[in-house]
Amino acid sequence: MEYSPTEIMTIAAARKLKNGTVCFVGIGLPSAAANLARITHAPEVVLIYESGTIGAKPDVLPLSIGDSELAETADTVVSVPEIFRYWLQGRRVDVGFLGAAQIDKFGNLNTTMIGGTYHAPRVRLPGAGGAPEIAAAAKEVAIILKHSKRAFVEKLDFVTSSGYFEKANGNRPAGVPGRGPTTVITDLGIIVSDPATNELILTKVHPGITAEQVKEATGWALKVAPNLEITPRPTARELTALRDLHARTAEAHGSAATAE
Amino acid sequence: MEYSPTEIMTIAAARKLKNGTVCFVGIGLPSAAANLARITHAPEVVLIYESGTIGAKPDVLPLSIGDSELAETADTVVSVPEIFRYWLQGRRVDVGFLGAAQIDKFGNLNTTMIGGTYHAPRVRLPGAGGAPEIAAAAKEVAIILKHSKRAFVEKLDFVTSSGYFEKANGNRPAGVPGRGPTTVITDLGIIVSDPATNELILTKVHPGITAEQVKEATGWALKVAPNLEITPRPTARELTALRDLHARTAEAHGSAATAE
Amino acid sequence: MAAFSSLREAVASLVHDGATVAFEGFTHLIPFAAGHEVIRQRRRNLTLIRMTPDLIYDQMIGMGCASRLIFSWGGNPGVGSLHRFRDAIQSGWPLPLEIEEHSHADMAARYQAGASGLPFAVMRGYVGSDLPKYNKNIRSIACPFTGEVLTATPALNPDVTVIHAQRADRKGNVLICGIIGIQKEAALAAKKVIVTVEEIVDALNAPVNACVLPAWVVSCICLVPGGAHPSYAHGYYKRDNAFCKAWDGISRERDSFLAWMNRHVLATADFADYLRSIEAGSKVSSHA
Amino acid sequence: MAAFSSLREAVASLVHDGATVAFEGFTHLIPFAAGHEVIRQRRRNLTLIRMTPDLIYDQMIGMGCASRLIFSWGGNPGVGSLHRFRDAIQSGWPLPLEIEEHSHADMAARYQAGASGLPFAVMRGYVGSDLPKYNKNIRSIACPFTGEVLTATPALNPDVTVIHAQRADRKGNVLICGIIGIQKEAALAAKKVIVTVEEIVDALNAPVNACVLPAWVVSCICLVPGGAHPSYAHGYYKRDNAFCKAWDGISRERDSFLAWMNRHVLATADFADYLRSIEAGSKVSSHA
Repeated sequence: MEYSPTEIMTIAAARKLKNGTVCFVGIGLPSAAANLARITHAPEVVLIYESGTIGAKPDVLPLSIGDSELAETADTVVSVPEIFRYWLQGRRVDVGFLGAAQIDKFGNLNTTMIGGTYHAPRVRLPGAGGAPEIAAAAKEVAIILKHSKRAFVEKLDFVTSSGYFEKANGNRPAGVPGRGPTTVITDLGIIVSDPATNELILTKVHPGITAEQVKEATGWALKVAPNLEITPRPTARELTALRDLHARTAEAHGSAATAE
Repeated sequence: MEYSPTEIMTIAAARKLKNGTVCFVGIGLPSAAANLARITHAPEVVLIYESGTIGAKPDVLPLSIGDSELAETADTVVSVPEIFRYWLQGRRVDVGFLGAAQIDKFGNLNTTMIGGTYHAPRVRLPGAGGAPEIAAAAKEVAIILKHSKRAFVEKLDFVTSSGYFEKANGNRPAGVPGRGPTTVITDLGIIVSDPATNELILTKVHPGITAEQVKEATGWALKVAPNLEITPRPTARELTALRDLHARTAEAHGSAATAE
Repeated sequence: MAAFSSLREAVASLVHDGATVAFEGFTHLIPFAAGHEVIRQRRRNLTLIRMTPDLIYDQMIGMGCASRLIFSWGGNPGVGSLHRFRDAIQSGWPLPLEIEEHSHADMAARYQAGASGLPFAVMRGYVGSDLPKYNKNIRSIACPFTGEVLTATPALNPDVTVIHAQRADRKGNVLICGIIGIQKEAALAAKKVIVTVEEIVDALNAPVNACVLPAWVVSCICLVPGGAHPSYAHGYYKRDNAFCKAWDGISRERDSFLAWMNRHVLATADFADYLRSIEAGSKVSSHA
Repeated sequence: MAAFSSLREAVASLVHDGATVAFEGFTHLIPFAAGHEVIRQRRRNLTLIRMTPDLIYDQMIGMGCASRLIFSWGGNPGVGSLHRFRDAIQSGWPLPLEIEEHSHADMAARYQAGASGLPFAVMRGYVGSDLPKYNKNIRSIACPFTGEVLTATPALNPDVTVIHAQRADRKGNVLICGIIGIQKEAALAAKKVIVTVEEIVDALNAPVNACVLPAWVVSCICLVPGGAHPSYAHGYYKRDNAFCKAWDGISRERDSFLAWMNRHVLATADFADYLRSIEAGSKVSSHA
């Protein structure tokens, strides 16, 4: 079956989640990938949304982090302070699934502002949300982001949530129990942090994509793993499940805006 | 109607609670008094027990602070950390109703140990429970305690929860928002803290009791207010309500132990 | 003890110019009706607090009610930018907007501290983030036992917290259910509390451990069916996703925004009138 | 992920000599069955944590399981003293018992810190009390904003927390309702969690905001109907007040205590056998 770049990105991200993994899910692409994992190979993946829903099993993708489908299908719904304190800060999350506007080669993320100054930005973005603490407390972080030079930058305009802090020593600072951003899944390939240098390195390209194309779409001098692999093609089962999910979602929300 | 010393003590304590007062209730005599207030003159008194029951309206007195009658009749039941943090420490309690094993003339209370040393006490008591923070955070504290020289002492064996800290300056320390122990209700009379000196002073005797008798039963040189009053006699309504409450309680708990 | 009043009276008596006001509801039960009433009464110079200043604050900011915003995520969930929020920060329109920016975990902890009578909250936060560089309210504190350094931020104690809930009983006890967000903490942290509700019932029938605000911690209860629109009320009506998407176009330009606000908020008498004006009445009719 | 096992296996595999173990349940859902099993397996040198060490710890202390106790109130609720607790502290029988003593508010805050991944808790506590003189784990901390001095105490993180709950579903999700006490925090603060339940059901049918422990935070679930006796299980059976009063006499003397424990705990095979031995079966039969 044919597939779009967004589809293989979502499917590659879904594969990152194993059955039983506890995943703290951001809205948008992370939510699509996490739910795709749940309805395909990982039926017992535990999805936590920052709205307080634990074990959500939505039949359609939520438009917001707090849709009623999440509450109605969750194992339990707790308060927002509880979700951040007992569940995230309490180190119960295996994988934090995040998006961002900008990323650098150490996995630092910007969702705050672009251009100008902090107090007079050219483009004001939504801000931190749960990201700084998800990035620090989840056992590891996976980032889902479309490849472009605007997004993959040499230097962030603002560090909203931290990756490896530009320290190439394999250690994260005290107070940061998790392993940090281990994997970035894009519409072109998969970039993984090198344990020796903490720098993000291209380890997989999607079928038909070359390393050169990925380097071209990256704002820093992207390193390529010597044993570069090719992402397995999306299976018919994966694609059908993803398209059905988007179709159900579009029908429920009265538009095709999330289907892309 | 005739009445016992414990009955007038409980009734005098109940009268301390006004309709709508939010009362944090200790078990035993405080609970009997608070519920008597609720079923007589103060139907809208709000009873909070440290087990997390807010607005409990038990038909029989609880044997413990966490009886099912409390949960079943409460407006809501919250967790123990929430009751102490959001409700008590959050300064939502008008009156803390406490008992104790020992009290001194500044309203300091001992529920920890008597005799010997802390590590090898002659009599080990249950300990602090909620008392230190109730004594500090409630807007005022009322103490219900039978009069005896063993209980009303010159010097406590241990200060479990504090009254006026032996400081006779009318001010309580920083971090102690409440007014402290304003009233001690006993089986002989009512002792009230003097705003000028913080010392507990006998202001009322129960009918038939003399100031001399109260002083005799007090382990310090109890001061007597110049305008000593006499507690109004328990009314037939109060006594009937209290006795019915104890009768219902005895029947429910299978003994008369709490009726006294 | 809770008083029952119209929303107009509640806002008039409790929300004053210059006040610090939290409108909470984490992607659910957002108190839109109360936000509109504040706009109608032309409140000015408010410090607005909200974890997720979505459409409700886009409207209040664009109408010039706020001079300061304390927040952690400002967007139109699932849709994109908040154009009025951006215009205020990027261009100072209609007024300059001072911002104090935190993370969600921090804002939640700050409300908890406020509800708990504590002056500050402790959390593991912001490691490696630039946010503390621009926010003097993000400080550090050392553990007295381990020496570990953590983040401290000051308690939030709004003058008024405004929330929307499913229902109240006739005594004024309030039940919130579904995604309960930060509402209990925001209410208990505030000096005054306004609650708009879908309905007032004889008996709450709340499960024993449900999220209930007793009547005696609530200042005013206002019956406003549909009062969360275009947000949703679990058990009553769904989110109006079409409206949230349409807002992106309505709010993109100042003129179209002002025209919409004039027609649907300033020119309507109350929230029922607003719902009629946007023909959303059928979307928020109760299931009951 | 929760494993289903017998209580005997759960205690044998998770509660080791020398471990720090919390048995929680605040005057409700007290895990007596698990306490008895620890006594039957003759565990030694435990550090026991519990806000209210009532009859369950009186039994464990009197049987020599504990060398240390962290607590805030040790009594027989509504009845009086705990004679075995007192004998251990006053006379070191059967073993010296080291105590670390806090207040309820503090213990609750310490469990919360433990559940929250924080090294310490902050509270307004102990002003004027002698307790900090005898407890090096009660320290002070200054607010970085106001300078106000508050109390700090270290997080509680037991090796094992043991609780009793109304029910679990077949996946291992646990519902606790009624007086929920400190159970969620104690469970989330611990490295391992044992839950005994009244029944295992196909569907929990928990209200949306109920107190639920997901299966994946629970180590072992053990079906033990009546497992809270003589405490109660909201919706299942009432407290056995007559037993709590009788305990005062049983436990007053060492000999009568040992005789009772030998006959009803050591000589019984499990909790069902214990319930038969004290003829309490009818008191804890489920309402269902």
